Amino acid sequence: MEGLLYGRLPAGAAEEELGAQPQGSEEAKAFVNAFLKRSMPKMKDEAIQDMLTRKAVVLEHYFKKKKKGNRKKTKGFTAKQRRELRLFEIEPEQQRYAIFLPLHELWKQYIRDLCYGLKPDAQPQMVQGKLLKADLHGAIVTVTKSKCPSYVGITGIILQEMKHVFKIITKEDKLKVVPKLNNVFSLEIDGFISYIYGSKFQLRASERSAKKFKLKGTIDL
Amino acid sequence: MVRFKNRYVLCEVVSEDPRCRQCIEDRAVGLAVREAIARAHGDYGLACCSVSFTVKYLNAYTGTVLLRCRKDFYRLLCSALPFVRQLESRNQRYPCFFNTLHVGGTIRTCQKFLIQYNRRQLLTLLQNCTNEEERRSIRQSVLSCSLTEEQSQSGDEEDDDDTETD
Amino acid sequence: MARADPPPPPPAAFERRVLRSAAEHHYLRVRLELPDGGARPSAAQFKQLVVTALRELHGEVGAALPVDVLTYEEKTLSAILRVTSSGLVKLWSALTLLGFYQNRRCAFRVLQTSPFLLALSGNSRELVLD
Amino acid sequence: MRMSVPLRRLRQAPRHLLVCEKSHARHARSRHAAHVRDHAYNCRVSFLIPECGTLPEVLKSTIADVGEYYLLRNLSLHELVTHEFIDTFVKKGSCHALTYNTKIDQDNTAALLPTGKLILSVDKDTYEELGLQGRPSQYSGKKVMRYIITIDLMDPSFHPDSKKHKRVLWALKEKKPLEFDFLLAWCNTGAEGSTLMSYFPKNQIQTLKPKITFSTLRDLQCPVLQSNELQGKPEESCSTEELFEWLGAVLNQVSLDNKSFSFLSTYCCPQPNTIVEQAFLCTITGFIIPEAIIQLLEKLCCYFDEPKLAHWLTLTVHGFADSPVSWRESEHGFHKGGENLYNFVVFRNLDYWLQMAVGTNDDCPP
Repeated sequence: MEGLLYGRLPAGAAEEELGAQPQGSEEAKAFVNAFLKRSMPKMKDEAIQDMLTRKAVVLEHYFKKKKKGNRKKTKGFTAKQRRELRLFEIEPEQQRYAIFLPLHELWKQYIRDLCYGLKPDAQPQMVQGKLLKADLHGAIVTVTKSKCPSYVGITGIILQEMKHVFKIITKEDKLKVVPKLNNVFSLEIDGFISYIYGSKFQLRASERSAKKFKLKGTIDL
Repeated sequence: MVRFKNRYVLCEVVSEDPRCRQCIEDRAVGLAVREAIARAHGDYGLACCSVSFTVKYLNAYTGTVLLRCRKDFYRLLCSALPFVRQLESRNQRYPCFFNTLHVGGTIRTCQKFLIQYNRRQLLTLLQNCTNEEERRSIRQSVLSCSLTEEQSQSGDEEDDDDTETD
Repeated sequence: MARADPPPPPPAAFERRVLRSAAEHHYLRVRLELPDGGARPSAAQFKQLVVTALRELHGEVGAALPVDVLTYEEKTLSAILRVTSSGLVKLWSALTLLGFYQNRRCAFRVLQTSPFLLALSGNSRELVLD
Repeated sequence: MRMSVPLRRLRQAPRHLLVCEKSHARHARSRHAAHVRDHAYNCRVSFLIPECGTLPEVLKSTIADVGEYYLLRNLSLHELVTHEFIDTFVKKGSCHALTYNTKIDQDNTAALLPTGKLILSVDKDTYEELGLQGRPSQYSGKKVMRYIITIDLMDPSFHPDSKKHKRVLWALKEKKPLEFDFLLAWCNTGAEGSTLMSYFPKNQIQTLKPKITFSTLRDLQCPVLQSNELQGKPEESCSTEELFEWLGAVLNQVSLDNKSFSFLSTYCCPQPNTIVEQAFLCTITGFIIPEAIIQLLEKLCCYFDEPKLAHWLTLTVHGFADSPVSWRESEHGFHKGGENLYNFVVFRNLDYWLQMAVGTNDDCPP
């Protein structure tokens, strides 16, 4: 099949059916140059000459290997897009303590269900074990101990828990971003007070439920 | 790990009693030196010196002893050596004293010093030796112990012939 | 009797000297505790005890350290020791490690130490307010 | 002599400072009063007058009214920060307060300076819970274990409804209440305001008088001093260090006439010295405020108005070993001795030597 495709046309057939006149070598070269210049505008003449002289121009059309990457469907926004969409920012007018009180009630109910009704005689270890894995959005926490004294005393509802930061809304409707590093948060629910050592809590809320917490000796900031 | 820096104290056991020579061995010398350090510098001094205290080389004929100790505490060792008064082994006790010849950072420097020292000893013997036959044997031993030959055979044994002529 | 005072010298010109770590001596206020009771050592025996403590830990070289027993009170077994500044650590370590006096248990309590003898006379930690 | 590190460390003694100043008491720019006033907390004052049998009346009266001080049992710290206390006491006169029976290198300590600054020296855990801004102590190593918090009570921005005041009150009242036994002394400059006794509940406060002891020393060897020779000339006068050590020996009742060969002690009075057949020594122990010491110093200077046999007299003042500050607001730590003391030697022509001695954890006295 190959030879048939590239074989010379029988001398006579070319003129009658196709009306093609055999061209002299100069016109053929000039025609080819003009054709190439028009079809590949950005290539300079020497580059065309170079391509012609040195390599055989494969006329067969081979299509570029499709990029495998973009076959995967895009999961989420890129960080840049997320910043532009300002997904995680709460509009100033929505930063009011009253709005998030129901969230706090919801959170308390959630914790009670989690700890089997949180009866007063429940074991503190069990409660803490549950709290460790529980979601903290909506909890009321206070910063009790901190390397930097001005954080001490901040109380409020946790709006967002990032890997390194808690976003807390205080009673004075001020959104405070408190780093977890070197801070101790106290969490009080139905008489059970537990302390969260932020330095050991540097995980995204979702990953925290998966992580196994190992008991280490004395905890110091 | 930074290597431990040691000091090597080359000293000579000098004793009037000829029988003392056969009771020079490392246990006796080690014991005597430890006792001296304990007497001079007490528990603290003994503990410091005995960190890496060993008798590295001992030659009963020439009476040369090479002691090793940590670089930090070699002053304690050197200051305690004069307190050694006798060597005791197999419950015989012979009065002697240690004469410190050289303190070096490596065994090689001590050895080099020992060779120089022995050659000087031979030369002094050469000056004040009496008869012709002695003179010839000393001259022959001086020639035999030049430093160049030393590389070929083991360095320790070559200069032990001067003891016969004392 | 009015003494003909020589004309008073001109008022002293201001001068200030700062001596840093210049005290040659250090002073320790120590108390000896004898839990097993028994005879109390005299001043000389007390000093002998200090010298044996030094000899035990630092040998003859340590025992030769010049230590003075400035005051000694037999009733309370407390004394003030004076030692050259370079020997302070040796003396303090020797006193700490001493355990026996005439095969009775004993212990030295170092109450206060200072490079100034004057500082030993007023210790605010022992200030008892009636 | 180059020695190895362990052996050299065996011979090193902890750092200490002795500052000697020489000036004239009546000199315009003499700073002796300033030095005394800057040293806020003094636990013991003793003065020695050679050649003096009985104390002149004027000195007796000065000693008598040194002024008493108060001991408050477990007073919580926020009461010192409330505004009634500040207005009635701190603003009217100089109020001195120092925690009693607290060790500066272990526990928390508080001190109220006459200038109105409250200085807290707290350990790391308390500092992290308290929530008041402070700076790390300069004598703790890499791992800071002690913080110093300074609250200026006289600061205009510390008025009752200011944020700073609320924060301090909240920190000391609810967040981390601290309770101490306090030694308190107050001398009011203004009109006769309410006294401390009426301000605090009866069971908490207790009035104390400083303990005064007199003693006369017989046949005392006193070194010969020349006022303009701080280092002392070899055959003519002694140096300040020799005098300092001699005075310590006298105050500790050390026997001075030991021979060089005596077994017990070889300490003897510095040469050249003279025998004084009697010398008067008085010691006042308690919580003594600087104003009283300045009064005493003035009276001792006036002692030389009439010609006296004595060539010089000394006044020694010991500071508290556990006070967070020594001179003005320079931090003070205990380390091994915690000594901060100063000593005046007043001469007949009213020249004076001032010797200030501090231990290891201390800045250089001013």
